[in-house]
Amino acid sequence: MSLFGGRSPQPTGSINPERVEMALQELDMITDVFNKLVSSCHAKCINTRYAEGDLNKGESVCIDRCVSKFFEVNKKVGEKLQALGAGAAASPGGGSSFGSF
Amino acid sequence: MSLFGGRSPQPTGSINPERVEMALQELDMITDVFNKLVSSCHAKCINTRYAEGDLNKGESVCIDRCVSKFFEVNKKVGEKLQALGAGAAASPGGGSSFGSF
Amino acid sequence: MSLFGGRSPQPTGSINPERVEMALQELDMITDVFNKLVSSCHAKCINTRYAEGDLNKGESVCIDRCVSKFFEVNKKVGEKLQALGAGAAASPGGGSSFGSF
Amino acid sequence: MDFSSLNPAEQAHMTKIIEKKQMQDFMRMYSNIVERCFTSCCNDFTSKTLSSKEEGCVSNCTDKWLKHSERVGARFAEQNAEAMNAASK
Amino acid sequence: MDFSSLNPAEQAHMTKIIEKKQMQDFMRMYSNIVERCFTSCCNDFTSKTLSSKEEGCVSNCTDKWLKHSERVGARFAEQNAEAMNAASK
Amino acid sequence: MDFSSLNPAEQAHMTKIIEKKQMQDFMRMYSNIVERCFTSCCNDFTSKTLSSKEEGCVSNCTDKWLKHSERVGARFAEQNAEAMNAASK
Repeated sequence: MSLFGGRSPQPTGSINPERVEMALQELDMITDVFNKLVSSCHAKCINTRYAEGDLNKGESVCIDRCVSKFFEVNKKVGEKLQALGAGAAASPGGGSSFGSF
Repeated sequence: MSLFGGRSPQPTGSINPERVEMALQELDMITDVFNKLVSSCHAKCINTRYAEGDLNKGESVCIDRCVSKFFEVNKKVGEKLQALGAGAAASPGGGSSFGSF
Repeated sequence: MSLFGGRSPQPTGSINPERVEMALQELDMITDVFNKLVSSCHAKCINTRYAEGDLNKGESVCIDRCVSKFFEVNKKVGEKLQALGAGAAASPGGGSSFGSF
Repeated sequence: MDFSSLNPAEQAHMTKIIEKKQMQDFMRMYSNIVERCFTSCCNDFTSKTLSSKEEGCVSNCTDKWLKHSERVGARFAEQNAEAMNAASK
Repeated sequence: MDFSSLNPAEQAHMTKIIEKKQMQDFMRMYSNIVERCFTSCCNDFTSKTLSSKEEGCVSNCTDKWLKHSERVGARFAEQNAEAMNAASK
Repeated sequence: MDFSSLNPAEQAHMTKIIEKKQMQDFMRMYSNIVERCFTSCCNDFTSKTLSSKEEGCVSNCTDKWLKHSERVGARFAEQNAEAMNAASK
């Protein structure tokens, strides 16, 4: 996840609290989604008997597919919310939109 | 939930940070309770096979009763906490009291 | 939990926001751990039929052992994280370290 | 809830803060729906793409969650109004 | 935990913040008890009012939760004191 | 995620805030692992100390949780990069 791009569309300057706060909200949202992703895929893929400390082959493959499906669900739910107009106030700046981070 | 009443007991004036913070704490508390209400009644009433997107009759009736019972539980717990004196520091201004919002 | 020790290594003085923030982060962490301890031991020890309001003998003994084991797990996980170097940035001032509060 | 004890300046300030919170609440609702519908609908990890059955489930789950929240919200408001009335008597 | 590395001004500041947090913690405990006791005690939605059995359950559940938290808190403080002693040796 | 719309001063400010958040995220991960591994591994309360079996379980559970988070993080970053590419086309 590359947090900072190479472009700087604004000249070096003073801090705009509004823009920083929006970026922070976006960061909080991504952290929230990531934490939910980690715990959801743990519930789906990891055997909780903990007989060994390594991920076995089955668990590893399951994790990869789990993340992929979770992203699809994220996209689908985002599209639906947008279609329902619930997304009116949403999609803060910075190229962020439903279904992607 | 009517957030702002029609009366304005104080004249227009400067912002008292203490009072605003108390109002915000109350708002956070209500949001917290509402979120717990939504997820509790979802667990009690909604069939998670998701064969259709509409609430069926049984689910709708269940939700109404669920909210009603949740409020009763909220009231009962509030009364008990107050009776136990645990509520000493509680009940911030604004007409708020245990068992109501 | 004695929050304030008797010593005051710094003379009375102005507030250093950095140090206060670190102390607050530590407080938040302890609150978080305590809440998790309460709910974990409730799940392990308390019969949720709620036939009576008092803790019975079995529940009381279970709680004591549960807290003890939870602390051991906390210590073990802390040692492991530290060994893995994940703890590089951790252990803020104030005598706090992994496995103790 | 009743914020009428705040003066107009304070109410205006609250309104601004509430608007910000609504955005956060919306994002939290979004991620909650994703988490719950994923958990309820996706149980087959032999493939990395959603089956049409899973897609349908996610779609229904999202709809149902929104309708559920809306209905709970309506009842919440009613109960709340009742409780405030009872309290002011 | 040991805040003795803070100077008196900082300790006074912390105390004020901690008081505010205690109110929040209390409200969170309140809503947690409501959620848990509702979940454990209410399973019949053929009626919109609590049965006397449900009422009794909620009452016991609240009592038990408070006594449980208290006992955990006492053990937590002991274990904590022990860990601090061990660390300072 | 793309913070390139922020100017350098804002980016520097964000970096500082992100560093603080990382500490908090780490502490949250720590307490989450403790909670989950305790819940999965400790089921016998006839003793107040961990059995060697429980110790081994906690150790494996911690390892596995870290490896799991790491793998999810790697896939998350890939999917995210893909989604950003698709969006910018």
